Amino acid sequence: MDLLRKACVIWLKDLRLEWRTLDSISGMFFFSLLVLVIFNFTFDFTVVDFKDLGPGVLWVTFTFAGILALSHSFVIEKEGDCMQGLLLSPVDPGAIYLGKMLSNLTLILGVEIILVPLTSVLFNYPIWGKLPALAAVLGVSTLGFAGVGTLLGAMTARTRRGEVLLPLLLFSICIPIIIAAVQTTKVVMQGRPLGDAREWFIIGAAFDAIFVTAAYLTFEYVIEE
Amino acid sequence: MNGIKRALPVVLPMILFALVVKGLYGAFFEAPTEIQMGDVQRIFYFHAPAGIVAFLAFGVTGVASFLYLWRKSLIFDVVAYASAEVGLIFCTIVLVTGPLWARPVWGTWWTWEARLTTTLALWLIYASYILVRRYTDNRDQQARFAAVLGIVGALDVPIVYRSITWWRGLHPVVLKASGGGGLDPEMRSVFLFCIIVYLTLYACLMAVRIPIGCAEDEIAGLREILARRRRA
Amino acid sequence: MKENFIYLFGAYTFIWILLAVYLGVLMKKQRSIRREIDAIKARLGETSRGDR
Amino acid sequence: MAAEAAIEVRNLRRSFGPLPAVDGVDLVVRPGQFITIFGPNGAGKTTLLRLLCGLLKPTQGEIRLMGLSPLKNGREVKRRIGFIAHSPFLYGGLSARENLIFYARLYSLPGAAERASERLREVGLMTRADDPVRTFSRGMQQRLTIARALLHDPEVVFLDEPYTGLDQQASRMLRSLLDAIRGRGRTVLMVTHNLEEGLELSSRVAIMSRGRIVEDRPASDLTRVQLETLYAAKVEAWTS
Repeated sequence: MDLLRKACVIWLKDLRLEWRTLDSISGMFFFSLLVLVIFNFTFDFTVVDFKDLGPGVLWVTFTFAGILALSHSFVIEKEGDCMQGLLLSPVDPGAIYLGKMLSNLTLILGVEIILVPLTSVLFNYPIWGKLPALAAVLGVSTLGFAGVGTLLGAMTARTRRGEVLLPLLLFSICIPIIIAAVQTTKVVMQGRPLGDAREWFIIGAAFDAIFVTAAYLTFEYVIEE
Repeated sequence: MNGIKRALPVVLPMILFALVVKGLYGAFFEAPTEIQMGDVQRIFYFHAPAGIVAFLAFGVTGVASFLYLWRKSLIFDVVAYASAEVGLIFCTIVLVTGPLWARPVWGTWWTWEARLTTTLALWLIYASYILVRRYTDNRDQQARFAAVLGIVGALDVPIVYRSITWWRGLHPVVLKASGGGGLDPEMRSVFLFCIIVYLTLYACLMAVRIPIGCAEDEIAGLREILARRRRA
Repeated sequence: MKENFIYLFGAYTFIWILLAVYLGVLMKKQRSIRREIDAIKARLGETSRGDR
Repeated sequence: MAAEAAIEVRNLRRSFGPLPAVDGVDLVVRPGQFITIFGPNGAGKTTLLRLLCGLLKPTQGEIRLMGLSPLKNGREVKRRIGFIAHSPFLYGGLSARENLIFYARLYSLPGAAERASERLREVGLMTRADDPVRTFSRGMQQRLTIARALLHDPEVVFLDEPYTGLDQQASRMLRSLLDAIRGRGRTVLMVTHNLEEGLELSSRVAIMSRGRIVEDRPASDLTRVQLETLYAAKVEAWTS
């Protein structure tokens, strides 16, 4: 499929650009680390068990770090008007969306992969046994978040005060996926079998399917002149 | 057609006024007093219908946004904007009367129960919808962005409602005048009547708000022509 | 039971105040726009393209 | 194919709100011609250019590039047009070679690496091929922009104010590159304020004002002075 190949070209370009400067990943990492440290001060984990508060801590950190990736993803296109370059090349807007969405997804997942073991160390909560289940949860939730986020990132990159509008829009629209993410993470962290969170997986998967498709179809109207 | 157009601005408010009075009368006198909560439960009649009509208003925004992207004529954009704004007003009604009702009955101002929380979530979505409109300068771009948000928002409503309902458990048991589950028949008829009242109110507000949207576009055009005339 | 009436009364007055304020804002905006349209049209000297 | 007009425009209109940016343009450009459109700011030159390459949708009128419509068969048209603007469409973080390889892949051209090096050699950037574009001077960026625009051997090349921000040396380099393009028989449509450069390069000259083409002449008819007086007259007509 030519569309997927073009999407991968854009995806690899973003990763190479990121690899060259690492400015997005480093920013996200230090920001997340800071948030984790602050959480450490705000909650007394000797009294409260991390198993209950863990999901909240993780997902607040991931979503705010995700915002950094999503807004930066379209700043690099604005320098040198590169978005116009993409629009002038024989590429469907959908392919541009998929390419950018995959690169955002990769960045956010990358930070999550670094953050989860670090959280387990900082809050001395053993997580090694639960990694595969957690990976599934992270995958489904981050896909929905990055899917909608890429569309909104592209939109707010072209409005005034985009840095305020992006989080406002993204968190309002992503309430279902955030609830589903926290609930599934809680089930995983409490060691209960994944089956308990079946309904939340359904919501997460439904959110992903609906919004990645909707974003794919409406992306052209967001980047059009 | 012209006769109706001239009569409308007089007749519609009168109909609305009559409906509102009938609705208020129903809520305060016709409906029996709820056994557990007493008279304060009567807030329900003008609280819950606002939520329903708000959902409907956001649905209209979603449809109008889709039509704008398909047909590209600004009238759909004006309708989408008007419906989102009126929907937001109804959401505000729900979000203020809800706590006013919860306080005497459950002792707390805010309860994270499903319908109220969903309304809050929608309020956030459509408040940011209006902010995006205000922060985009180019009119075509504003219309396109708003249309995309209108569709995404409308798609989000059912999922938000489903996820919050599962997260929080169902709406509290609200009305039991004379035993038995569900709505007391007398209360039900007043409740349905109040929905009609709010629907008429929605129609009136839209009938006022849409021409303003059109006028704003017209004036923007005239200002540009004037500026160009002065620059030349 | 009496003090509950404050909440009931408060809820209803809030609804109508909010609607009245909203309607008032709309009416005021409508008038000011209408006035400005006519002013600009007069200045442009063109006959208005048929009243909407 | 060659008999067909490279660019054919019938009664093209595009307005932003009530204001017509392009107000009824008719234009036919034969393959191999180099036409330059002059005009004051706000005359609609850039809007016309954006309409031709499919970035903007017209409110009315017909566009045919090599017999194809940019709206209906957009991808096919974009494969055969090049666009050089004053913004480079290049990623500062990537090196010159990586930028060209990225675009070559986007246009799904065979042998991306060889093609990129070949283009870099043409514009004389081989020595800086692997340095990030951020470190390039404005002149070097413009040369790389031309390399990018010609990567896929477009049949029609659009230029939007390519001379802005270029010093003497860079302008001369740009002129020689544009000469090379003309030499290869490509069709070129340039939009600029720079009367001198425009006249020298083009085989045909047009003046646009208030969204319409008010003058369209072969360049050989005009000397530099005549063009200036004609331009002043046409622009004056607009401002009085």
